[in-house]
Amino acid sequence: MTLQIAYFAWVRERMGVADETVDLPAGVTNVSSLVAWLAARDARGQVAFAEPQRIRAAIDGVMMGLDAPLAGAREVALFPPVTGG
Amino acid sequence: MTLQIAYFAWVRERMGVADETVDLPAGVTNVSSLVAWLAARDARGQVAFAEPQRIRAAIDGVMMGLDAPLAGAREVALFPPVTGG
Amino acid sequence: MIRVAVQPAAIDIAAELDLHDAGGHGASASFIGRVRGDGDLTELFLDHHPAMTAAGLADLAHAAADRWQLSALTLIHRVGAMVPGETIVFVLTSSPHRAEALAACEFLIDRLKTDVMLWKRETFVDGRVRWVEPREGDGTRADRWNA
Amino acid sequence: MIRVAVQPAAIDIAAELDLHDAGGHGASASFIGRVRGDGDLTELFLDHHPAMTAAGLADLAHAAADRWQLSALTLIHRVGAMVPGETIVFVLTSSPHRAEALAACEFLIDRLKTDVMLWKRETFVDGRVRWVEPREGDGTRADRWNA
Repeated sequence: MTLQIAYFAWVRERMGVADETVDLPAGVTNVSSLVAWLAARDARGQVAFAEPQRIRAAIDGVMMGLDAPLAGAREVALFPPVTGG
Repeated sequence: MTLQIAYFAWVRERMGVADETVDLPAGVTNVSSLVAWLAARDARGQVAFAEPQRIRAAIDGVMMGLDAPLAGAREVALFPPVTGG
Repeated sequence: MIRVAVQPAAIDIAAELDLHDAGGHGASASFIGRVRGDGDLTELFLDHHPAMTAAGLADLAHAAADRWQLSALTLIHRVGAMVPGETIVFVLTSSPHRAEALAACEFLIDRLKTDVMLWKRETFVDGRVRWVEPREGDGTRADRWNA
Repeated sequence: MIRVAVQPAAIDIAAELDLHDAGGHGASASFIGRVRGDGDLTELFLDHHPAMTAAGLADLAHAAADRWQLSALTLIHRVGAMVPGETIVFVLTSSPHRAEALAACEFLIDRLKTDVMLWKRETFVDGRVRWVEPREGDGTRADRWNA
């Protein structure tokens, strides 16, 4: 399964890219396992996702919990808690 | 004792004057008895002070209850509940 | 910086914002009350006491400044005759912290309705004239701040 | 009338007031959030999501319009780089009733801090750069509106 991933704020800075397209390995079925896979994939991912509890996600434009399934997703956004206003 | 009285809003309209100076008769010692005296004095006073519970007062620029004494007062303002803002 | 005014002249919101905003404060909350044209109202007249109305507004402003951390406060009330759409009252509070600015603004508008010597008289298109009665809710809202 | 914008351009408060105020509504409440120059801050940068940030603001605006009786609502958030004193966010709500305007304004600014995809990055005069962390109190204030 192919997935677009977009990064924001310090997650983007630590990943060094704003977005990428990945081929998801089997077993990466929800946001949590995606974050764990990215953290394990390389040094940038290890730094960006060292604290998964500080990561928030949106799937195809809708904010979702970390247990949200990826089946059918086109784009996942990964980012820190928001600080607007 | 001589007292300045100022009227506001519909109290002024019903009294037909904005202010007056009166010689207080003996027995008129607080705001309540002043209001009762004005109501008994003439037809205008009767209309203006028909409902004493709807009257508020200030003595020398400070809002006071109807039981406030008049001793030492220079000016009493009589008016309906306020409706600013 | 506290600015309080009672004026028969129209309230110029943009000018008041400019006067107020010299410091670049973190948060500003404001309230604008205008004459509503409900029920064919043609004129709203605000009666006031020349000295006590201004003193009452100043007291309220200082009470707000004592209670919240404010860097600036503007409180302008118009008096005299005005027409629908015109601004009756303008409250503007600034603070480094948004909660303080918002609370002070709400306190000022709530207490204005019960503590300051101002009386509204409405004139309608058919010639009827009526002094506005205070609403029950005004006292309730104002009392919230006594806690 | 709901007006929502996410823009890199400076927010022109006077122009927004003019755009908003066509109807002569009874009460307007507003909130202005500005960049504070505390601790030698030289730049505030607001990161955002091109589509989701605007959608998030629009969702909030419609939630407010569903919940309170509003005649107009303006919600403008700036993004990109700005300097101390510049306006980050402007909220303006109008209603025939002051309590509705005030509550909607406070709801919008509280929920903006927790529900919309925006991230603040601070740069200081000594070159330090830091992403702002959400404050405990933000979640608490935003949650008040869930009741």
